[in-house]
Amino acid sequence: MIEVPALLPALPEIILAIGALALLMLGVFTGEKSLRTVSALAVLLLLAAAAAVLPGYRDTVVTFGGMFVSDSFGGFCKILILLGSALSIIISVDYLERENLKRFEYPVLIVLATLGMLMMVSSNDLIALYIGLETQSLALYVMAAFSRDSARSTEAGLKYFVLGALSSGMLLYGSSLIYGFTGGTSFSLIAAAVSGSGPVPIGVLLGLVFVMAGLAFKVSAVPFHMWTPDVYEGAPTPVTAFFAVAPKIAAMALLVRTMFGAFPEISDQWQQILVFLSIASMVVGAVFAIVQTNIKRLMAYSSIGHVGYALMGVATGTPDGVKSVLVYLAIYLAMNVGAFALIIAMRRKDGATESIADLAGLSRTRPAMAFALAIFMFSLAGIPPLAGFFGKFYVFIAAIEANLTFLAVIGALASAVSAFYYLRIVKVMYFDEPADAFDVNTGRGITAVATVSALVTLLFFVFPAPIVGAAAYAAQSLFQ
Amino acid sequence: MILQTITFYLFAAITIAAGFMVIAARNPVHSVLYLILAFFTSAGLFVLIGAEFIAMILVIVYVGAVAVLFLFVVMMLDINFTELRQGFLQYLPIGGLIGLALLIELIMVVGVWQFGPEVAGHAIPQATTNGMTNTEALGNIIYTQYVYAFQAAGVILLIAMIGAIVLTHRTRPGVKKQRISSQVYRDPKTTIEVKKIKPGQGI
Amino acid sequence: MTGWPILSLVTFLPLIGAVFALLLRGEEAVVARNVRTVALLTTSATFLVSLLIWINFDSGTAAFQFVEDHPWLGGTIHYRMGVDGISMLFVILTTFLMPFCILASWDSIGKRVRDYMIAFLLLETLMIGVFCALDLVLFYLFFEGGLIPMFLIIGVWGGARKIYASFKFFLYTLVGSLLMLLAMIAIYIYAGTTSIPELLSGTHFDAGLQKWLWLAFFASFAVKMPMWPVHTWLPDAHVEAPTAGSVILAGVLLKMGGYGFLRFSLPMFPVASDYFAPLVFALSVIAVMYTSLVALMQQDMKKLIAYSSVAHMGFVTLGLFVMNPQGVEGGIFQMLSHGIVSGALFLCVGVVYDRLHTREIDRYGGLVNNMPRYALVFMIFTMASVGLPGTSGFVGEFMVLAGVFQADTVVCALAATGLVLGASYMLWLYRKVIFGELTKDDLKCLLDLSPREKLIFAPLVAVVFWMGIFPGSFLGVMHVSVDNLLHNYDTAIAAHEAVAPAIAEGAHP
Amino acid sequence: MTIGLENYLIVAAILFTLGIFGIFLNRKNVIIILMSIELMLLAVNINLVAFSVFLGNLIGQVFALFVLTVAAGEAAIGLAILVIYFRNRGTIAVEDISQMKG
Amino acid sequence: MYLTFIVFLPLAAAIIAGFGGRVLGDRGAQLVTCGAVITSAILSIFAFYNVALGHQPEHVVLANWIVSGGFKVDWAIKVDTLTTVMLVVVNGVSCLVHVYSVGYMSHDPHKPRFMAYLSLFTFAMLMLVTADNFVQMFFGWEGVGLASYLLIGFWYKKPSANAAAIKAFLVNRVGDFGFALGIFGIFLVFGALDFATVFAAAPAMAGKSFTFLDHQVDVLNTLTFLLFIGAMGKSAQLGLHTWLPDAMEGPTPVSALIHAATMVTAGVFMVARCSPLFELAPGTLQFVTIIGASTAFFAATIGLVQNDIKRIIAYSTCSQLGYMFFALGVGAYGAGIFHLFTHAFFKALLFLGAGSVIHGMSDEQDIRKMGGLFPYMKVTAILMWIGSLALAGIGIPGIDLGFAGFYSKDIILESAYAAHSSVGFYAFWLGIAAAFMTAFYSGRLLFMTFHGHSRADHDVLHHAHESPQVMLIPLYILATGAVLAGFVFYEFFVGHHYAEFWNGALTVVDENVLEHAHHVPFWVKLLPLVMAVGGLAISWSFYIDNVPKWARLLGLVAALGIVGAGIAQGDGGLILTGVAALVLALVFYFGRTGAPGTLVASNQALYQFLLNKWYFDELYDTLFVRPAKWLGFQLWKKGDGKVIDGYGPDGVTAAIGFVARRARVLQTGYVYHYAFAMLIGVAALVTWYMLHSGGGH
Repeated sequence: MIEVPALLPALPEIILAIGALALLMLGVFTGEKSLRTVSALAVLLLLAAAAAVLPGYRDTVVTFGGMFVSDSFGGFCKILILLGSALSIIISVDYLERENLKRFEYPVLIVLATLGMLMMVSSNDLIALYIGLETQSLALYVMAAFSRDSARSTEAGLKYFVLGALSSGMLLYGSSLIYGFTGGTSFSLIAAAVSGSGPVPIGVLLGLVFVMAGLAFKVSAVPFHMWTPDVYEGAPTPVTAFFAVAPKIAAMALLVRTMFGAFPEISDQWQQILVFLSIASMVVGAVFAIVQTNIKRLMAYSSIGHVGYALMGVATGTPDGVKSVLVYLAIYLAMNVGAFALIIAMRRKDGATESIADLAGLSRTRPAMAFALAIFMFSLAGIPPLAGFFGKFYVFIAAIEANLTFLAVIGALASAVSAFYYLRIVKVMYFDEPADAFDVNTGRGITAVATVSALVTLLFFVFPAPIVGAAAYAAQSLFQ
Repeated sequence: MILQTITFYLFAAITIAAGFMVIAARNPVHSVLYLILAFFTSAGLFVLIGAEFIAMILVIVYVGAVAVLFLFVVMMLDINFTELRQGFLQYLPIGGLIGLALLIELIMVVGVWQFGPEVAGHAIPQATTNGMTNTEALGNIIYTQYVYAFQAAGVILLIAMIGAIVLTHRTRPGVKKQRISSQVYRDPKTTIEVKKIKPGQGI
Repeated sequence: MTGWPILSLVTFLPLIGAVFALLLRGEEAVVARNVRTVALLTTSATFLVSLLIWINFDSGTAAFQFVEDHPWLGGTIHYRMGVDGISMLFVILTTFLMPFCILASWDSIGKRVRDYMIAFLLLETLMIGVFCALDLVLFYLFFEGGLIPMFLIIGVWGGARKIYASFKFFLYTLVGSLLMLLAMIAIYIYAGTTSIPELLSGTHFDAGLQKWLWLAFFASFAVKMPMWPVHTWLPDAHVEAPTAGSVILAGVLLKMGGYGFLRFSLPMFPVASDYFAPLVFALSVIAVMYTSLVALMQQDMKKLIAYSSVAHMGFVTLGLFVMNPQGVEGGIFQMLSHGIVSGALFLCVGVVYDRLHTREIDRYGGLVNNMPRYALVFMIFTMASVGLPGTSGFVGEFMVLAGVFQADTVVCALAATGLVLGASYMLWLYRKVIFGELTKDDLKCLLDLSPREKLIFAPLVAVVFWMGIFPGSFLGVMHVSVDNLLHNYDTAIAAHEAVAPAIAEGAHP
Repeated sequence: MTIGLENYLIVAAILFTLGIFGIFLNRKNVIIILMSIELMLLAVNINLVAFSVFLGNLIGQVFALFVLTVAAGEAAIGLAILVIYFRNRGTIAVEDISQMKG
Repeated sequence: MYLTFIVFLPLAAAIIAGFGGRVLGDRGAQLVTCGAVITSAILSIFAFYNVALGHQPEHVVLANWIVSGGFKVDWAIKVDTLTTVMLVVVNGVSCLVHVYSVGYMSHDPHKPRFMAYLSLFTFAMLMLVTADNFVQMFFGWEGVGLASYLLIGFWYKKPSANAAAIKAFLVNRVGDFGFALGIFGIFLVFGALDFATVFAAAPAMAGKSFTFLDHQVDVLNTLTFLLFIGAMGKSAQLGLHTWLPDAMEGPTPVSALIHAATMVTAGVFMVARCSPLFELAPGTLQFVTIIGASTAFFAATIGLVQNDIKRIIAYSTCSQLGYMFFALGVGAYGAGIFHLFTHAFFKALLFLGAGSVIHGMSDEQDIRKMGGLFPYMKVTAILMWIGSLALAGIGIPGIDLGFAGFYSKDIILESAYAAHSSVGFYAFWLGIAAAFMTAFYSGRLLFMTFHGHSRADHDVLHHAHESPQVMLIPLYILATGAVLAGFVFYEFFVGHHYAEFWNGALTVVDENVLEHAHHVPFWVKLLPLVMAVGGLAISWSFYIDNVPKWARLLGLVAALGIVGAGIAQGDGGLILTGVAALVLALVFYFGRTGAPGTLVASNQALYQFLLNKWYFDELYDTLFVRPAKWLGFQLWKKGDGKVIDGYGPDGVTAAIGFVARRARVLQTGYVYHYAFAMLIGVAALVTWYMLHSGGGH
């Protein structure tokens, strides 16, 4: 007698999986010219999946023998991830066509990676966690090396792969220890095992350390961050854009899920690690970025810094903390997608440029682009009233509420340091004498995405309640 | 019992030695071979504690496919071994120290293992039920309780496949290939031009 | 009171103008001309509307007026606006100065006029917002948001070292403000509300917590004021900023620090304010003497005035922290006066800078010969800055010192040396620039004030004298609010002092 | 003298450490790194299987099964990347993979 | 109502002339300002009749000025006897100077501005004297300072004039520093700032103490001391006097109006106005006396050797102000004001006369380049003689007939003598010495300017001329005052019914020094005259080579006569006077034109000391100006630049940048380093937990 598991909660994943196969077939049979079609369909597919998240948004359902959980926390993250992926595809297409990377596998890989991310977000078991993570990672390794004729891209892929595999190894080793010392891999079982009275087995702690090291690698928290700048720099720019948003959100969500799902009772233990990671990330992100000349590399360090802030929210171990992380991620998505859309648009006749110096005088040659990029930079720096400020604001609230004031102070100081390099970009665009103008033909996709995300970033403060409210609701679902 | 112990130590020793040689061997081909040896002996370890399905998979999948793939690539890449630098010992002291510390800590931890608590209410598949073989027991749950992971593993393999093709497959422009359909559809109107030549003028 | 949201209207009117300016299309020259007109009309209209606030203001109550309250960020964080006797005049000051800034930039800004005017209009919205906001978060939003346009104004339209100056300005203020943000969050968590009126009326913070919060707020406001030794951004920013930027910087932005002390530090953390008052006194006195001496040696007109601003702000902080009516009202009045006077002085510098493109004092001399009207105007503001009775500068300074004398005669005596030193450097400046023989050839062809410049200076001169001769019209509106502030402060201090010995006794039965 | 769980775990720990060593001490070529990763995964598998047997439940073995599957995919991708890297640079020496830094 | 007009007419005129100068033209501006001030002057005389002679003080509150808590200050006009005296002096001299300026400034291109400044000054001065509270007084106080600054620097092209203007303003500010502190103190102690309240409450405060600058000090002594510092600045008393001689850079009418007759006497006025406070502060009074007497002496010594015609008169002013102060110091407030009153006439006369000379000599001011001008400008010379005689205090004791200065200076010296205190005697003797020197330098000025050989350039002399009537008429009027003011007003100001005249405006205590002053020995009255005559005579013999023999003999005879009279009466004081007279007479007898040169040659050090004004400027330069500049420079470059920026923003930025550049090396790009970093991270975390949980399992 075999019970058929409830499939509806996994509807988005199923849509993506089947859709990916369909797209693959479509691509194979229409040949090389199919990039645009497949991309458009992939976007639709991702949006459809996002729509499919909504019906089960409010309920917490566990299915597939306890391996898969669908709740509003997951729903929130999934929508962010799907949006991020969809936007990444939109801003990629023109670039791929110009750079002679017209391969329909690109959107397919994004869809598959996204599938992995959704699985990560919904995982309720170490096995599901690992499988989801690898689904995502394998696709990402490939994407990093996607420009296979570029030495930099392949180097990025190789580095990412080697270090990613190492981190997977650590994660697995940790998982095995946790399994061994608790007797199961299901989060609920682990939670039950470590919740009893008496001290936590040291084996579980050791496993926790290894698991967190693996997850920290995925969110690129210091000291597991070192791949990030190299990969961001080397990978094709649209891939970097994708890396900077969707997987980061997914990995952060997975971290939250794991910590709160499997180890809620020993939050004081993992808090210590997260505080350390958070401080290190904020400081390193701020300091290292100062000396960068490549804007993608700079954005890499910027993302490391931002991870530090998000980790601060996780480290609180409170519903407010989770809420702040979710708000942070949503805002982070808007800012980074927009910023990368514009970085993708940085191109001259002789090809794409990535140097910050090439932005010189952009405010004269391309005022709108400069204005939008300035918005993103100020927002990333956390200057009110732009959206980025609210991200930090909620995180700081959560941190101070959880008596992590010193962490908030360090965060504030680091954010002042990091403002320096964001300002430097604004300075280059606004204060310096113009360099050669960029190509005017930006592409409608990029323009649209940049405009929308700029508006969201700029006007978030007018009507922030929906996102903040949804985040609060989503955070609550982890604490039932 | 003694035999079992002796076997364990033998296999364990070989596994570790082979593992060491994987990273220490000068010739990558040797490394691959040592890796295969390590897989074999660890399969033996698995058999020793009754996990024969995993042992079998290890040999079939790993040795049969993965390791051979490695071997294939190593040979294909045609690396000039003499050029490879030897910096192995340069970082050994500090790296070794940290690695060793980690190892000691790991051993200290696993040394204190005790049985995890049995938590009621959770369906934990038991290793042996009703005298089923290990393979059968696994087969019972892998398509039911773990169907989700099983399907997902399929996706992973698909991605691996797509990835490998995307990255390495290339259509070479210069290669001449037979195109049957165009041969079949060839007709005289398009391929033959009839020219009339006026007499006496020549071409 | 009026039923419509007048404060929001005043706050966001410039923003509407900015959007309108953004939408203008056409040739660059035409757009520039239209944008100037739009900006001038917008700022003037804002000023006129803001006068309605003053007219309808009820100076008989200490409560906030024209209050607006809408749910905003969820929880207790609301969109709250309102003014009382302390903040209302700052709103007027801001709206009053803005048209002059636009006028001052009329010809001198030739490049990227549209961006410039939009930045200024945006800045105006944010500045007014600071003085109207009645919610911590809203306040912070406006307070910090102002950095962006000002950063751009200095950086894009600034002088030679604009980048250094703009970065210094931005980062310096940012560091302070971030600490304040954390303190605000701590308040929110401790008190469960971000509503300023509620915090003012009902919340008593634990004395130990107060000290931390006070320090965090101090970090922000001291930089903004700026107080010694965190003042060094100001001379740089002033020197590099375009004229109108300097006017706003000196006229309004510096006042935010003082306003912050009045709105937060003093009423919310009275015990800490009392505890740290000696520190403030020390820093203020040092600021007065130190920066006055430094100002003596300046070669750059704007830098000199910038240093003088630091000294004048030293008087303000002194006045605010002595916590008696003369000190506080004098401090507020001094801020208003300094807003007008130093703004006007920067405009004066701008007049010659527009003509000769240098601010070096040695390059000038003898301007009175061909610019008598300019000399007169400059003289009036110089004297106002020196604190000559009859001008606005005197009233504030005198009241502050009178207030300080009651608290501490040594501090007062030391601060009063600023009277002498201030006169030294200002008169020296005036003499070097205006008096003397007109020998330099490039100065000989300078023209006296144009009609536009006269239009700028005439109202400023009038206000300087008005404030000096009839300060009552300004002091009158703040009496009740200041009394209320002082009353609450004294009550809190008394309560604390009553409790402290009790605890001490309890510890040793 | 019986063979307890800890014996297996110690073997796995040593293998795991060897794998890590192989990654950061190796200066020769990337393939060795890939093999080191395989060693780590092997160590994990030993852990999982040993735990599974000694705990008396099958989860560990199932887990090991998936690890094996994924490892195979991983190896494929890794080798593919390695191959294209070699095509671009003509080398797979670890010390040459440092075009991007700072 | 007319009181308001008195005060505000000059302001209106100043505004009209200042801003409407271009429309009105020179003539119009002159008419407006002169008309306004003359009207004010007439109204002032009217006020003098009403208020001083009619004993009807008036008090008009115009508006609230500053109200903050207990700090209440009004704009008001308070007119009592003291005020009316000042009104008469201020408006009287002012209107004459206005008229005079029409002529004097006839060649200046900025006439409207000049007239406007003069009127503005008049207004400020009127605000000062009509104040009913300290703050309004401070308003006027600073207002006259501003006008003084503007007028000294009127010829803005002259660097020396600009420097002098700034110096005047700044030195006054130093005084104001004290004045302001005094006002704050009064507010602190009395909780009010209007004269009526403060003076009424003053007796209650006598002898009480409060904390000032961390010391327990006597309330009233401290407050009055602080106020007096303000007076010292404004009235150029020793220590804060340095600006006054330099102020002569301004046009001469300005010197006459501001730096002789009115503004510099504001300090005297203020002390007199605050006499209810000062009277209760004996310590301060002693200080006032000492400072006044010292100034009188000190300024006179410098006056002896100056060569600039205006500077001589300026030092003389300084010296005379010293007289006024020690009169106040010994409690003879009426005498101080009386001298203020008479001094206004003859000093304005002297200045305007000097201006007339300068005007006639093509702006030459050095008396060494003059001489023998009498034939060219007879009227001026005579008027200057009258002024100088009044300054020297020539008159006949016994029948009390003399020039104005005779009355006022004598009553001061008598009061000082009559005070019977050590400071009183100090003041008395220094006053006597100063009287001699005053006469000497007055004589020196007259002789070197008008008599003897001419040392002027031929061209200059050729153009030398008498001034026009518009300049001379004011001189006539002043000369009349210089002759008659003392005689006419003596009874009112210091006579036996002065208490009735002052009507409470000045403090009158029971044991009044003025009462005693009328009953001093005769020699006390005679000695000043002897000194004055002697001084004049000696200067005559020093600077004019043909002094008739009979005059020299007459001096000896007169001196011997006094000695004789003293012996006859057995009056030691008189004998002493006679001996002094004899000494002077002998010097006179043997004095020859070469004598000054010989004296200078034999006392070079002393001469330089005096010529360089006791090196006060140099001293201040070394003590204050240069250290301030040095400090300013150091604080700027080292303090702001090196320390604050260096360790603050720039330092932090540099440090972070340094760390960043160093740290980026860590990001080597090598995979194995990255892996190693991860390993270290894991190892560190694991170790942390191993240690943290204490290996409890």
